Amino acid sequence: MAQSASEYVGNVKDTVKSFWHGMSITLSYMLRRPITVQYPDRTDLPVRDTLPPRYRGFLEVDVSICTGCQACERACPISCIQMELEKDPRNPKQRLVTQFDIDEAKCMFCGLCVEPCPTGSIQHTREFEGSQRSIRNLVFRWADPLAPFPVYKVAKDA
Amino acid sequence: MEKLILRRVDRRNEEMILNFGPQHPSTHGVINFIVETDGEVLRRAIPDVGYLHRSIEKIGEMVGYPGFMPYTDRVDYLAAMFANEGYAIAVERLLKLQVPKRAQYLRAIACELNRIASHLVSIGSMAMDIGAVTPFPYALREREYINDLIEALCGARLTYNYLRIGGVAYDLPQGWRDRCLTFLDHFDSLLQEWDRLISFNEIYERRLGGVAVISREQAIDYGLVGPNLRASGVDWDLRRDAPYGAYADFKFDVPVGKGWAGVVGDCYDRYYVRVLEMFASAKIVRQALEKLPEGEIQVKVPKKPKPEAGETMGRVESARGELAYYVVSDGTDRAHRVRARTGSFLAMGIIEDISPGLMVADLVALIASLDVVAPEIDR
Amino acid sequence: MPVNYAPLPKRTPRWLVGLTWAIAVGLPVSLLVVLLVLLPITKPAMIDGFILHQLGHDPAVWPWRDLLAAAALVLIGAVVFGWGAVFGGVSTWLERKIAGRMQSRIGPNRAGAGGYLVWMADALKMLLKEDLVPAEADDLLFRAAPYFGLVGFLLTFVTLPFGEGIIVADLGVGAFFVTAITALVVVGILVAGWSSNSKWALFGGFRSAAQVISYEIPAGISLMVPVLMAGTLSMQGIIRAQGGAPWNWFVFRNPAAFVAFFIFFTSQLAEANRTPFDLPEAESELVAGYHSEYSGFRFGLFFLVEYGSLWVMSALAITLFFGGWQIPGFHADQWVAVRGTSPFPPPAWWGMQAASMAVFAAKTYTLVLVVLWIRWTLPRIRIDQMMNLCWKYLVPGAFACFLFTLLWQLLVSAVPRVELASGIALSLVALVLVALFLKQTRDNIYSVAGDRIDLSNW
Amino acid sequence: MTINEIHEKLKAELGEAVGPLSDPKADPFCVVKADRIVDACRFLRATPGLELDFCEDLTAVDWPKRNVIEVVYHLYSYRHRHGIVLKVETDRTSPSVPSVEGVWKAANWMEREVYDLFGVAFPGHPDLRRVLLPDDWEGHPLRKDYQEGEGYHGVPNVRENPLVELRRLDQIRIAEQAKANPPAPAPAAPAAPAAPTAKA
Repeated sequence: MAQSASEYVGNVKDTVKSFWHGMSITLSYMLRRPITVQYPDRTDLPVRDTLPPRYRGFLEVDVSICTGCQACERACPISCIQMELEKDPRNPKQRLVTQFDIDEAKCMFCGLCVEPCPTGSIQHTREFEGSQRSIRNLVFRWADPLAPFPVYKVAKDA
Repeated sequence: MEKLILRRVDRRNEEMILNFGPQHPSTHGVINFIVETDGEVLRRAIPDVGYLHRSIEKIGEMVGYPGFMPYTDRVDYLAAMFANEGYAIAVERLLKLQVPKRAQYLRAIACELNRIASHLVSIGSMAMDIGAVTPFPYALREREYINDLIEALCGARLTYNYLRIGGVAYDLPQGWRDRCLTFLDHFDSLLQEWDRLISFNEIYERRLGGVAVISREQAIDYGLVGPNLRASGVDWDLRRDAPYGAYADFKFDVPVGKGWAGVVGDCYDRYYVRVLEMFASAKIVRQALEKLPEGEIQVKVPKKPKPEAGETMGRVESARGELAYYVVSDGTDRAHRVRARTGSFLAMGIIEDISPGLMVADLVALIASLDVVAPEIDR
Repeated sequence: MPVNYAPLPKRTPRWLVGLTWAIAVGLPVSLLVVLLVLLPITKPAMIDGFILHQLGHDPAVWPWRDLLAAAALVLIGAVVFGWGAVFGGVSTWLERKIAGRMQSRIGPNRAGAGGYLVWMADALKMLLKEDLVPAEADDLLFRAAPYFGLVGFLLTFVTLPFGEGIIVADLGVGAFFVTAITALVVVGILVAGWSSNSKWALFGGFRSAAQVISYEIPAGISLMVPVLMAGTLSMQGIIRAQGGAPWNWFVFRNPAAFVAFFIFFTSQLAEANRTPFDLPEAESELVAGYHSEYSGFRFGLFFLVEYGSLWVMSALAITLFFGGWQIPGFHADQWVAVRGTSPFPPPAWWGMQAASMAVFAAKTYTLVLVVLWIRWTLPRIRIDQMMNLCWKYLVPGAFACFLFTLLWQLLVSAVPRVELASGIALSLVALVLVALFLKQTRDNIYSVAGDRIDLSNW
Repeated sequence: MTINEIHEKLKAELGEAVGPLSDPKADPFCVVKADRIVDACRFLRATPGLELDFCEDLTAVDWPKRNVIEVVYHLYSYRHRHGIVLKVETDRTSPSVPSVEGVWKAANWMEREVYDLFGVAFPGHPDLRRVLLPDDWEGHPLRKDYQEGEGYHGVPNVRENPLVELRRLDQIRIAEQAKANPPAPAPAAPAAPAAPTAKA
């Protein structure tokens, strides 16, 4: 396509001007401190501590205040929480939780199980490093089937 | 089993049939193009999608209304907040809920920050596809600041699950407002640097100017939405023309394609509309932070909401255009049908018809300029 | 499951810093010193003198004379190959470090202090990796392709000077020889592209063929401008025609040469497949272009040719336009004086040779840094724009410079002082441009709140 | 122009082929006969006062109880800022709706998706192929009565659920412990914290 002389020279001028600015910006960044941090071992403090409090990492259950209401089990869309409750053979009024497993490999950390918990026993920690030898190790077991923990009863006036 | 797609490719003459994908550095996710090339010039590029199909719409019918919210994040993980809001608006209209003012403002703030982050990834990866590798880390550096802000707000960097039916999950944490304002001050000085670095670069303008032009009628006819539509000259923005949530209270300008580097509706317009849109969103966040009203952030909603039978469509102006959630309820606690109509799906439809005559390098530029994201196409 | 956080290594251990510095300075300098010592001695005249005096035979008659000369040349070839490989390796590390800093990230810093030993690790990895041959690839051509490129790259060192007397063979047609030999590299790329039986590689091969062949023309013509000004094709001759001070360099002595340098530099970028002309191995389009099927040592050879040609390209440009090894303030007659007449050159001469090598290496290295810097700033050009740029901008520009130089030489022969005037004027213009550029860069840094020049953590 | 006026105009044009506007439970819609849908769409797009040039969404809803698959059209006009929702009902056994690809090019891919996930044939569609699923996939997933096969080309899509597995192992260990010391089991020791179990 025929280009007029001014257009020809204009192209050359634009090219030079735009290269000039582009090069000066990249050079200016070379003289500045990089912002990347070298995870995992050369960070000034462990990354886990730099995360904000609301970070949704692995789940953690405080078994002493778990009322065994299975609200979290119902709220989880992928059903990766599994609980098993039984009557305590010694005193029938007390219920025992024999199985409380959370399959963290399937969990998508959406936080829907934390909200309905009446006593807030299930919470997100700021732990996220989940590499394991086998995927079965990612199933966290919060109740020992041989020594089930008693269900917490909220005091009436509390 | 001979693929049906190859039926459309006439193999009489000696053109080369190329598999451009599904694993290819510049297809922005798992998308495959059967490309019929004559030397460098394409005869036709036929998109072959579906590699990332998880049938989220079928899951929507099995999981209850609140349970589906985390799945909406995974439809378009680069702009998850909009998917949340689209679904939330649809279900709230079914349940006839009135979302409190403060919750609507918080939604607007989170969405606009998310739009900036999504556009940053889009223009950064577009510059990298054209060959300039350096702008990509700069874009991601700014996105890191936004990710940290949103992580402090709702706990996740990509799949937020921040919105709930009837409002928002958390309120602004301590000191978040000032952190956000300092980020916005830093961010505003970035436009002139970004322009000088890449937008006005002569090679960049030459590579994108006048390439794969989509005319105004073609854009509407093929159902393009969002920045792709505005770049072709159609002045339509859902936030301003059919305001939902708190957008009626904000004043912002909507950039429309003006043929900055050649023709209206070419790849450069689609790119530069996104750059300007980012800085318009920054203004919206600033206005929203100043006029943030007091009040509670979520309406009381039963654990298993049962909306009465009916259907509705929640429309939201996402980073990739108008995202619409069509929810049909039949009175039970599970949706009868959840349909997510996304902008990228239709953008794929137009590629086959405007790709003849492009070069291989232009096909890369076209895919990058349409800003398609594979999970949003396949859902 | 938390990762145990070893305490942050405050500073890399002393011995590692020492080792890295030893290798970083030692290796290249030792190779250059070997070249410095070896090249003058292995001149045919010196060999005959050596046979006559030390061995007491008559060189013309002695049967082993040619064998000795050949052995010397093989030794030089090995040393030069070593220098090309070491330079190629070091520039891979430098490019990754510069790319990192320009993209505000750290870049390699694990192997050795500042990550310097990463290129040795890469070389070792390339040796250990399996260099597989694709199933339907054309075996013979597939295996032979890297060696075409390697030969093309190494032969250019024959006429590339290193110092005043340090040159393998000062051919009378030096510049012409280099242009001819670099064409071999494109044969290697084409053969690699075709023989790896992959459509992407084929794409890369054809693109490279189109690019390198069409950019040899502007390179050849703009190369003629310094040849016209120097009146000789031999590399040393061109350098001797230029003086040490900047206003004596060809690039400033003739305004057309100033333009010719940029044309020459652009077309050399295209011939070495460097951004913005890296179409043959465009990552975002052709995955890896012509060497996408290569792995292991064969890929290493391609990598060596790509980074080694950085040196060749810059050395050529420095020789032609920037006064090669000329030491400012040291005139030609002083070279003859310091050489003296004795068959074996005096130590002062060796000292001056080392100084000229240092000047040459410094100038070439700055130009290499500019080439690396361009790669991380500019986007890639499209193939039709590349051809358009070559035939519509560079070739006419080169012809214009060529004609202008003819007239300029007539003017200079009439009024000798105009050459000095143009030299001083243009070098001042260049100085002002550089100053403006640095000020602009400084403004970029301080325009962003809270940023300042900070070279820590290299 | 509100949706009722559009509906009136449409009814005036096509007469009995257009059903009544549904009471606005959430979004009103009107049902159109299958054979007249292309004319209705062409009318809605062409007439100057309507110009519904944006085919916002074209999808389907499966109603097994009414043995019907509804194909839903959401149409919108950028110039006049109004829109309407049309529905076409076809029976579930062999659903077929004439393709509106001629009216809006956007419908091309959406109809292919409905064909892919619901099995609704669209005669008149230039290139009716499955868009998301592989070409040799049997069945249409979004139908309510879709039975998921146990894999595709031998690739199973079921992973053994570690929770169920662990519960079975617990039963065995509890049984053993009960056998080992039948009298009252040892008092319940506090629960072991998140100790990854050694898989039996």
